Formats: sequence, C-alpha cells, structure tokens
Amino acid sequence: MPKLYTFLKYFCVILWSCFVIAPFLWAISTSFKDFNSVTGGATYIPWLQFEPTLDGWSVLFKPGSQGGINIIGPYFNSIFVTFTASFISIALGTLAAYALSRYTFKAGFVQNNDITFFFISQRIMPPVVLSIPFFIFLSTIGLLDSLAGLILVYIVLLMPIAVWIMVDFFNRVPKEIDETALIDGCNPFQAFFKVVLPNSIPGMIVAGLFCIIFGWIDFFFAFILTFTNVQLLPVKIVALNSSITPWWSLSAAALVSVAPLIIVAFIVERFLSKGNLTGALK
Amino acid sequence: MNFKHKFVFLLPGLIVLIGILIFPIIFTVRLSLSGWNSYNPGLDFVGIKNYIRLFTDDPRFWESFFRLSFLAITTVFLQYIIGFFLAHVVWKDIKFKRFFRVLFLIPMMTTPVIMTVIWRTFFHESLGPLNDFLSIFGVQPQWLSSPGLAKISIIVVEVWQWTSFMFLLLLAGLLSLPKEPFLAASIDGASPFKKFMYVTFPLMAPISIGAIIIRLIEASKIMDTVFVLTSGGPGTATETSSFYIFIKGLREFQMGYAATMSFTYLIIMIISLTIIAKVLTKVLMKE
Amino acid sequence: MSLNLGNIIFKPTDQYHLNDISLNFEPGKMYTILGRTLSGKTTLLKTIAGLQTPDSGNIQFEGKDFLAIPVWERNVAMVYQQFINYPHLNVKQNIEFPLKQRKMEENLIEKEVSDAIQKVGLKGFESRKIQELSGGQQQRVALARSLAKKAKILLLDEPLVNLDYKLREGLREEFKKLFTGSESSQSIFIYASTDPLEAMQLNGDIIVIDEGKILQTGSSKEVFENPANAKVAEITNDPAMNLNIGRIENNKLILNNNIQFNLPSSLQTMSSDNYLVGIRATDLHLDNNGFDFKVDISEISGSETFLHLHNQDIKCVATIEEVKSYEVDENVKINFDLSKIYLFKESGELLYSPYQK
Amino acid sequence: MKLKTFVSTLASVLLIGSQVAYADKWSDQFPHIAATGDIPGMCSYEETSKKDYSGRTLTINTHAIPVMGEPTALHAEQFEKLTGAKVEVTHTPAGDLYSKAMVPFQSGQAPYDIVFGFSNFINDWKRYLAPVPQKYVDQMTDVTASHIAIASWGDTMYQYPVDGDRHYLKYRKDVIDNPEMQAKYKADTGNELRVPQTWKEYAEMATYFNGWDWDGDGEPEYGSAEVMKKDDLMYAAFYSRSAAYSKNPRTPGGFFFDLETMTPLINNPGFVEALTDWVEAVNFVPPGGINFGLGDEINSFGGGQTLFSFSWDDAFVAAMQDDSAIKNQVGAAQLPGADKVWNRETNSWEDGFNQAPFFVWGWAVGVAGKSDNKDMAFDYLCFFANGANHQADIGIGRFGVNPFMEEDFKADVWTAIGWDAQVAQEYVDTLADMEKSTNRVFPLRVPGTFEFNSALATGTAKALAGQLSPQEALDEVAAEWTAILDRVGADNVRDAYAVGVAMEDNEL
Repeated sequence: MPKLYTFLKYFCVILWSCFVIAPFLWAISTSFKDFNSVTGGATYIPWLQFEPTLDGWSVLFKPGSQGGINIIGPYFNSIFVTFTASFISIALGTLAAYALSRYTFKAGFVQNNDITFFFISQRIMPPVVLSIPFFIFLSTIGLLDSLAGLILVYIVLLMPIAVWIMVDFFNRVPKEIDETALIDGCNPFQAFFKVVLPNSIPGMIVAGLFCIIFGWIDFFFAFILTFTNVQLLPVKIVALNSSITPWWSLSAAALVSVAPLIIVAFIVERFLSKGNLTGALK
Repeated sequence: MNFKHKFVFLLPGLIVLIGILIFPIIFTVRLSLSGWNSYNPGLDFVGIKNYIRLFTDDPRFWESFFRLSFLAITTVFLQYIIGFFLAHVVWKDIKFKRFFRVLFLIPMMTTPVIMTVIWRTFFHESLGPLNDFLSIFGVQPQWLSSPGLAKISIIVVEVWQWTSFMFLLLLAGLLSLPKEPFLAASIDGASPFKKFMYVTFPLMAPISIGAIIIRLIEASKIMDTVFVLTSGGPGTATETSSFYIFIKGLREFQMGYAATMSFTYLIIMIISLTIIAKVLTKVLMKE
Repeated sequence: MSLNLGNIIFKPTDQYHLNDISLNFEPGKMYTILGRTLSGKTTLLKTIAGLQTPDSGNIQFEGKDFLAIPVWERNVAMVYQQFINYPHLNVKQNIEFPLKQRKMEENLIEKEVSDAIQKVGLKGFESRKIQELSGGQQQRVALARSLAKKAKILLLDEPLVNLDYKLREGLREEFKKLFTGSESSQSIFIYASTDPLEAMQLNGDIIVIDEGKILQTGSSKEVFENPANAKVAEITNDPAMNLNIGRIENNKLILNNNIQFNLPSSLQTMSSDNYLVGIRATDLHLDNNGFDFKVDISEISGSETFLHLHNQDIKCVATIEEVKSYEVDENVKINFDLSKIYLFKESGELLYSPYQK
Repeated sequence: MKLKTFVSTLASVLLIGSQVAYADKWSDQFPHIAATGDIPGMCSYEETSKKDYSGRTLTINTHAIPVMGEPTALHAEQFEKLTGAKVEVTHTPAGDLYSKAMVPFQSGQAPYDIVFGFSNFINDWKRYLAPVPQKYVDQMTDVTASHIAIASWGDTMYQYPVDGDRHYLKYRKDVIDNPEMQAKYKADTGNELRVPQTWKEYAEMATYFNGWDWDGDGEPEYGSAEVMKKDDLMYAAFYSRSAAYSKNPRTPGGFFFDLETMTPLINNPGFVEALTDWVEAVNFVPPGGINFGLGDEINSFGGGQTLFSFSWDDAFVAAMQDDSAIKNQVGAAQLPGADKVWNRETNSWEDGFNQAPFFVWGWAVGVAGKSDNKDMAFDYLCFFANGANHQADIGIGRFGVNPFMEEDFKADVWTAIGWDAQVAQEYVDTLADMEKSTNRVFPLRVPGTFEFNSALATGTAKALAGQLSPQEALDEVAAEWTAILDRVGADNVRDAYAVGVAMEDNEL
C-alpha cells in the first residue's frame, strides 16, 4: 500500500510537470520555426524535423520599420511600472491591513470585515468596465499615456491583493506584541514601525511578489490607457498579432516575458523552503 | 485597542483607493443611464431603458452569465483539488522537492493573453502538437470548434495557468500549520488518509476558503483566455459575461448598455460571492 | 499612592466584559485576580494598562486620572501568558527596549539591563535570538523586561500557565522573591490566575471575578474558608467544590433517598428547607461504611486520583490520596467528612461555613 | 525583413531586364525602392525631402507587425530621414484598431495624428477625421474609381487611399488545371473539373478533394479554408457568399436593407440559401476550420493545405512568396456565382447565372480632426502611397498593401517579382474585372455598423455550430437588426446607407 501510494504520488507529480512544461517546450521549438515549418504540420525537433531560424527571436529586437517590435524599452517600462505600483500598493496596503487587523472600525453597519471586503471587491469589476471611466479620469487629470497614470491604475489593481494578504498575515501575528510595545512606551506609530514592521517582512515580500505577478501580467489597462509615450511589454507583444498569427515570434515573446518572473518563482520557493513564509500567507 | 491613530493607518490606503475609483464608479453608474454609443457619444439621460433591455430582452447576457458561473466554479474546483494534491505531495519529503515547487509555480507568472496564444497553437486542430500526438490513436478532437470541447479547452488553459496560484497559497498554508495535531494523530495511529481528513483538511479550512474566494473573483473575470482561444465561439458556446460586455462595449461601442451590464454584473457578483463565502464557511468549518 | 478603580463598566457587545468593578490596590502588595477563563481577568488587566478604554467608570493613580493618560505614558509593565517578546531583537535588546524608549542614559540602561538579566538567571544569553530560547527562558526575558522598567504597576496575566509543571513551580518561587525584594516593594503587583492553588501559594489578596463581576475580595485564607457564595466556592477550589441540592428535615440532611446523614450538631440551628450542600473533593474519602457510588471517570494527577462519581442524581468528585485506576462503573464506597460541609442558599449565598467565626 | 525575398526580388528584376534598376540617389539611400528608384510626383522622395518638419512629432496608430504595420513603420523612418520629423508608431491588433481610436475620439482627445483602420469605419469615424485636402485628391489620378468612392462619404474624402481590398476566389492550379485530376473527377462524379462558377460547384469540388492526400506530401489536404471564427471578419465571408444569391441587378435599392422601408433583408431566401451552403462547408474545411480566423485561413491555404479559399489577397500572396511550396500553383478568379438569384420584389427565385463581387472593406487611414499636425500627417500619407513606395510595397506579401491603382492591374508588375505570366495575368484580370462589374456589393457603412455585423456574426456562428438552423439564425439576426434600427433610428441608418446603395447601383 505505501509503495503503491508512493508510486502514484510520483506518477501524478511527473504527469503534472509534463503538463506544465508542455506548452513551454512547444513554444521553445516553435520559436525557431518560420511560416513554412509551422504550416507544414506539427514538428518538434530542430534540424531533424525542420530547419531552425532565429527570425522569431530577431523580431523582438528589431525596429518596426524592419518588421520588428523592439521590446527593450517596453521591457523596462513594464518593470518600472510594476515595481513602483507594487511598492506603493504594499506601503499603503500594509498600513491599511494593519489597521483592519488590529483596530475596530464601526460606522453604521460598516465594520472591519466590510472594509476589508471593499478593498478586495475592487478586483471583482471586470477591467472592460473600468477602462472607459479610467480613460476619461486620466485624461481629465492629464495622466493619459504616462507612466504615472498607469501606476495610479495599477495601484487600484494591486492594493486589494496587498490588503488581502497583509490582513491575513497580521491576523497571525499575536497582537500582544504590539500591546507590549505600547506598554513599553511606544505610541501606536512607533509600535508599528519599530516592532510590527520589522517582523512583517516575510508577509510583505509575499504580498510584493503577488503584486508584481499581477502587475506584470496585466494587459488590458496598459492597452487602453497608453498611446505612444508609454508602451508596456504585453501590449507590445500583442502587436505581433497581425492577420497571420506569427507563432514563432509570439512563442519567443512569451518565453522572454516569462523569464524575469521565473526568478520570482525561485525567490518564492526559497522563502517557502526556509520557512520564512510561515504565517506569511493565510 | 482603540486609538485615534488607527485612522492614520487606514485612511491613506482607503482614500487613495476611493480617490482613484470614485470617479470611474460614479461615471459607470451614470453611463448606464445613458445611451452612449458609437454614433451618439454623450451622457444623455435615458432612464432605466438599458436596465429594462437587460432584464427583459437579452437572454445572451444571462446565458453568458450562467456559462461563466459554470466555467468559474468548475475551474476553481479543479484548481483547488489539484492544487491541494500537489501542495500536499511536495509539502513533505519527495525527491527534487524544490524543483517541483518552482516548476509548479511558473504558470501563473505568464501573461494570459500571450500564453493563451501558445495554447491556441497547441490546440490547433491540424497544425498543433496535441492532435499530432492523438493521431497515434486515430482521433482528431475538435478542441476549439466543437461547443463541448471548446469549453474543456478553456478549462484546461485556466487550470494550467491558475492551479499554481492555488498551489502556492495552499502550500504556504500547509507549511505554516502547527505540528502538534499531527503528532497527536500519529500517536493515535491514524492512517495517512485519516490524518488528512481529520487533521490537515480541517486545519486548512480557513486558508481554503480565502483561496477559493479570491480565485472565484479572478476566475469570474475570465476573458483573455476566451478572447484568444475561441473568441466566444463556436456560436456563442464559450461566451462569458466579461467577454460579452467587452463585445458590447469596446467592439460594438454600446458604452451605455455595457455600463448597465457591468453594474448589474458587479451587484450580482458581490451578492453571490458573499453568499458563497458564507456557505463555504459553513460547510468547510463544520468539521 | 494607591490605584483606585471606580465603577468600571466595559460592554463591547451585549455581554458585560467588566461589570461595575470597583477596586483599590495598595503599593507593595500582591493581588491575585482569580477567575475562570474568559471571566474578565485579562480585560481588567488591559484596562489598568490602558490597552482598553472602559465604557464608563474611573481609574485614579497617585491621585491622577489614569484614563486620561495613554498606555505608552502610564509606566506599567505586563507579562502575558504567551511568551511575548520582540522576535527581531536579541535578549539584551529586548530588555533594554523600554528603557531606550524612555530615553534613559546609556550607562544606566547597561546597569538596569544586566541587573534584570542577573535576576532572572539569563546571564550568558544576552546576544541569543528569542527563537533560540526555550519557553521558560523566553518568559524570563519578558519578565526581565518588566523588571528592568521598574514600573509602578506590574501586571502578570497567567505568566506561568504555558510552562510545564516543574518550571512553573520553580518560577513561581522566584516570582515571590522578586516581588518581595526590597527595591520593588513600592510597586503594585497584580497577578491573574485560573489556578486556586497558585493563588493560595502566592499568598496575597485575592479578587474573585466571574462574568466581569467581582464576587469576593479578601485574603486567601478568608476566601478559602468563607467563600461568599457557591460560585466563589467553585472557582476557588480545584477540583471545584461539590455542590448538590439537599434538604434538611427531621434532623437529617437528605441528598437523595440513598444518601442521608444525621445532622451534625453545628448545623442543628438550620431550619428545615432546601439548601445547596457543598463539600470539597478532599473532604470525601473511601470508607467501607460509606455510601455506594459509581465511578464515571478516574483521572490521576500527580500523587492523587480524582474520582468523578455519581449516585442517582448526586454527582461529585473525590480526591483520593493514592494512585490507583478505577474502571468505569466500578462501585466504590465513599464517606463525607461532615464537619467540612458548607451550606448555601439555593440562590448561592453562604449560610454556613465550618470556619465561621 | 526577409533578406532572401529581397535579394531574389532584386535578382529577378535584374535577370528579366525588362525593367531597369534606376540607380538614382534616393534608391541608394533607401534600398526599399531600389527596383524603381524615385518616381516623380507630388509626394515623391525628391519633393518630400524639400519639406522641413524638424522639431515636430507625428503619432500614428497602425496595425500589428507586419501587415500594414511594417510599411507604416518603414515609411515613417524614411519620412523622418527626409523631413527631420519625429514619427512615433504604435501597433495594434486589427480587432482593437476601432476602439483604440474611438475611445479618444469620443472623449475629445487626439493622441494619434493618424489612425489606421478599415474602410467601413468611415461612418463612425468621419466626424472625427479631417477631410483630405483637395490638392492631395487632385493628384490621385491613378487610383481606381471604386477606391476613391470607398474612401469618401458623398463628395468628401475622409480616408487616404493606401490599399485596395476585395474578396476573390483562390484555387490550386495544380489540381483544377491538372488533366489527370480532371479525368479522375469526371470519372467519379460525371462533372467537369474547372474553376468553380457557382457556390454549388465549389462545394462539390471541395467535398471531392476533402480529406485525402492529393498533392502527395504525405499529409491529407482539405476542400476549403474560410474565415468562420466569430470575430470581426466572419461576416465579410458571409457577404461574399451571399452576394450571388441576393444581389439582384434588377432590384436596386439595397442589399442589406430595403432602402425604402428599411426592412432588413438579411433573412430572405437568398441569404438563407447562402448560409445553408456555408453550413454545408463545415464538412470540407480542415480540422478546426470552423474556428479559423483570417490568419488561420492564410496559414491553411497559403501553406498548401486546401483546394480553395476566397477572402482577402493575403492567402494568395502568401502562397506566391518565394519560399512557398506552392508558388505559381495557385490561381485567382472571380467569386463563384449562383444559378439563381432572389428577387425581393416578386418574392421569387429568378433562374439564370448571377455573380456579384463584394468590395469588402480594406485598410483605410485617416487624419484626426483635432490633430495639430494635419499638414505633416497628409504629407506622410501622400508619401506612404507615392509611386515608388507603392510599387515596392505591393510586391512584399507580408506588407498587406494590395492593388488599388490602375498601374497595379498590369501583369508585368507581378511577373517582375517572379510570378508566372499566366498566374499574374489571371490575377490582374480578376481584379480588373471586379472594377468593371456593374453588379457589386459594397460593405455596410452606417451608424452602428459594428452592431449589425456583430449580430450577423453571432447568428451565422450559431448556425455553423449547429445551434440553430440557417433560417432560424437569420431570423434572429433580422430581429436583432430591427432592434438596432430602433435604437439608432431607422432614418439615420437610411441616410447613411443610401450613400452605399448609390455606389452599388452605379450612380456614382
């Protein structure tokens, strides 16, 4: 019985691994193809089954006048917007989450849980809905097609995540720690900054990782709210989607866009293994 | 604790959020009462005409909503089961534990709109690898062009992408569980299955509820996948609410009506998520 | 220099957490708040500390309105039941934290901290991380931090309950010494506990609290010998005092048709009526001439065995001074030490105590 | 850029020798026009270089790379070099071009000086676009009349002609013109194998050649590749299939609506017949063909997977690329016709051959009315479409620039880039015949165009998926159209539609 269980366990894990890897392997193979290799039917192994070419990859770094999309600038834009918005969201979200975890708020029937739900509910709205209002809002305050405008919108997208994770995190940090700090002569701000904050780094890192992931993969707002000055990576990549879907360059782009986040995956895993995440997530 | 300082903690975030959102939300409500469209842009006032149209004359919206409910619940359920299983397996000793953990995390870090293009080529009925492989068995399923399979394809992609999210939350939850209950169970000689059913699962209930709710919220926005994979087709077989709203709003430019649908959708979602959260709490926390 | 609580009420929900509490604490004395879990002990301590604001009532300390002073300026110290320290700081940093917060001079801090470390016996552990200490050591750090502050009010919320038996005994002795040491003698010590034995051992004034209400205050002897009512009798004994309805009739004390005693002389003045009859578990003993009881559960605790027994509707617990296990439903014969019987009104008030003046 | 294509283009030009490679100073600097050198005109390289726009920025939203997107960016770079202007180009997928421009238009913004889109956006866009100044219109002597008409609303031109689009039939010459295949087909079916004259013939041949390996490459081939995916292109395919059944030259006054009563005609027997054909076509498309978008159609036919295809130029041009396996094995012809046509006045079928080309919308480009750079923007567009650039662009398949000037309808333009003479002749004849046709259909260009087309796509997609019968599906569409008419106002639609009907009825 245990042997069978072990076998099943490994079998399932390997099966899932194959499922996870399959599209990536396919993308790697496809990224070295061209029109003819693609339309000739499914092939997998370069040289053996098709003649590999670097066309798909070179498109990513050529200017538009040579049929490329040159993703370098957008790449850094994406990184900048994602990180800045994540940072602000974590800062504001952590403060709010701390208040919601430690203090009691009451205004009529509205209580802590309702406020928390209000934060999280900002993610319920489908992006389509908000795109036009956001467009008009940003154009009114003159931030359309700017990094600052995108960051503003991303804060709305990301702060709910930060609040959600940090409320859970703080609920697991004994409130007696803050109380002790207060008794030891800290006012509530000092208690937070001198005692709670240094012990919340794991939670904030997790919240930060989630924010980065959700910021990085957004397409819709970046698409609607920018024109020429600011281009983010996903928007730029989607611009490859011409009448013919260029399987090769889209595959290469997909691989390039996921690359930095694989580093994030390693960081997450490190935190998990070191146990630093204990209590960092609900 | 109750000090005035609490407002200094809460308000910056709340004010920023409300400050950014107040206009868009009021605007959406106002827009829903207007006939804004491609040839008549502007906030004229048409009363609740749009709402009447939605509730009396648009079965497509409600069909798309029920389809969305089906897809969201199915995918989240699968993600939860698989995510829990995987997290449970790599929680304890297994060879290459860290490798598997990293691997299982990666899918959620891919941009859906780009990754789904890869999936579309993967599912391509005549040029994709999946049917190439299945041709060994002499079958050529119509992954994207038969109403039933198209839904399954969408579910597969959603499960691929977001199981890792569930996996991360549940694994982190497992790793933070106290050890005592497990020791107690071991001393009582509980079988692994019993240990799971009577110790692990109940301890994970609060984490599970949180993870399921947040995933349901995200899954109900499912759109990129549908857009890229099937464009809602064949027919309307894979149209979901947000995709339908997208079509009406940004394709047909019936902005007023799209706002009506959005606002209605938002209300329905808030109510149903509240109910789901309550029911889940009742069911899962009972143990 | 005393601490006075006047009519403190705290009712955050529709239940009272603190119900009209008035107390007076004198410096240099030790007070034990005895009550069951959730009886309001911690709330009371937090109210004194300033972590909680009562709905009404007043607190005076050294003649000043204490409620007007926020917690961080009150100069109190508190040790929790959980081992609460600052996980990101080491032992020494933990202990000096409140002193630095108070902007005390560096060399003074040095001295106070090393004194405190010395007192709690953590010498050599100064640069250890909190997570590297055992539970008992962690609690000593918390204690040292409280001592180093030289707070005028020291609040201890079941500080020993999460430690194992042996550590608990040892630390409790140290507590007594630390609290009665000359330099601390001007502080007010308030110790919350659920354990009557602990309360007796600490030997200070006892405040019995239940459901947010003070039931009795007095010296430990007083409370032990003359519990003001049946509730107090339950709370201040472990196992709780056995309480059963009985009737006095025709010079007999009748518990049920099986268990009847001739009324001892001391009780003969009691009129014929129904009473709550109380007797401590230690005042029941095995006796072959005793009454028949059936065993419900037997639990061994240290060198004693607690027998949960019943005879028809009469239920009681007896402490047996030996270690022996009993089968469920086993028959035992038990007798009562009649000279130790308490009588309460059915509504609870004490009518008769064997120690009555 | 595919160097190989370019080199071979150059090589073939040199080899044929019928054209001289003008080595003027412009082609030295801009290898793109090496084949012709600069061609004199109002917006030639020479003239453009005399303008000075330094210090100014032109913003353009164009289609994704490479179709239209690459020439836009290429000409932008050339324009920068010539005038000193800075040109910023963003690329947007086809489906989003409309909203990407509409959102700012409707909120009074002009983030883009130049917006690319499709010609049927004209009604929704025209109020936000600047009319093309007369001096530019005057120099468009070579642009065909139909493309001038498409780019204009009444007498005012809003869209600068840079491209020509139409639907026509593409077929595999190596099958249809192959005597062996013809004999085999005749033996098996009793019919002639020829370029299909009607949609019924098309279906018979496609069915016969579906699902077996008729070109000997080891993979099965299929009947037809068509845009059946429910997106912004699907309805265009349906109109192409409907024209022969429903565009009756004897009943002028509207193809989509009866112009007098504004009754939708979309569920009349002509359209139902076309949809019935289309539902049958699901049986002879490649696996997954019911979910093909234009890209898939191009991949499929252009990659040699099917016998027929019938939408835009792209699939044909893809098949004629130098590295294509089926280069010079494809032919072009008019869309198939029908043996009968519906007469909505007599409410009956009229027997007899009927054929009607569909002048589907194609690339169109306008200048925002609120733009501060209209002068520079029109100069750019004029430069984009100048003789030298146009000549070079139409030869590069992936550019998606298709013939719309009289000059383009000469076979030697195409033989020059390596097409077989016969293929080239057929191609230009097909295009030229469409220009000459008097029974033709223009796309719907009315307020709410997107709503009408989206409703049609939804209805026909349901029929293709088997959710509804053709009649039911089109009845549903008609009902939806009526509802849209109510919302938009039937009179508004009629006013706009009348402009298109006038074009169809050759009154312009």
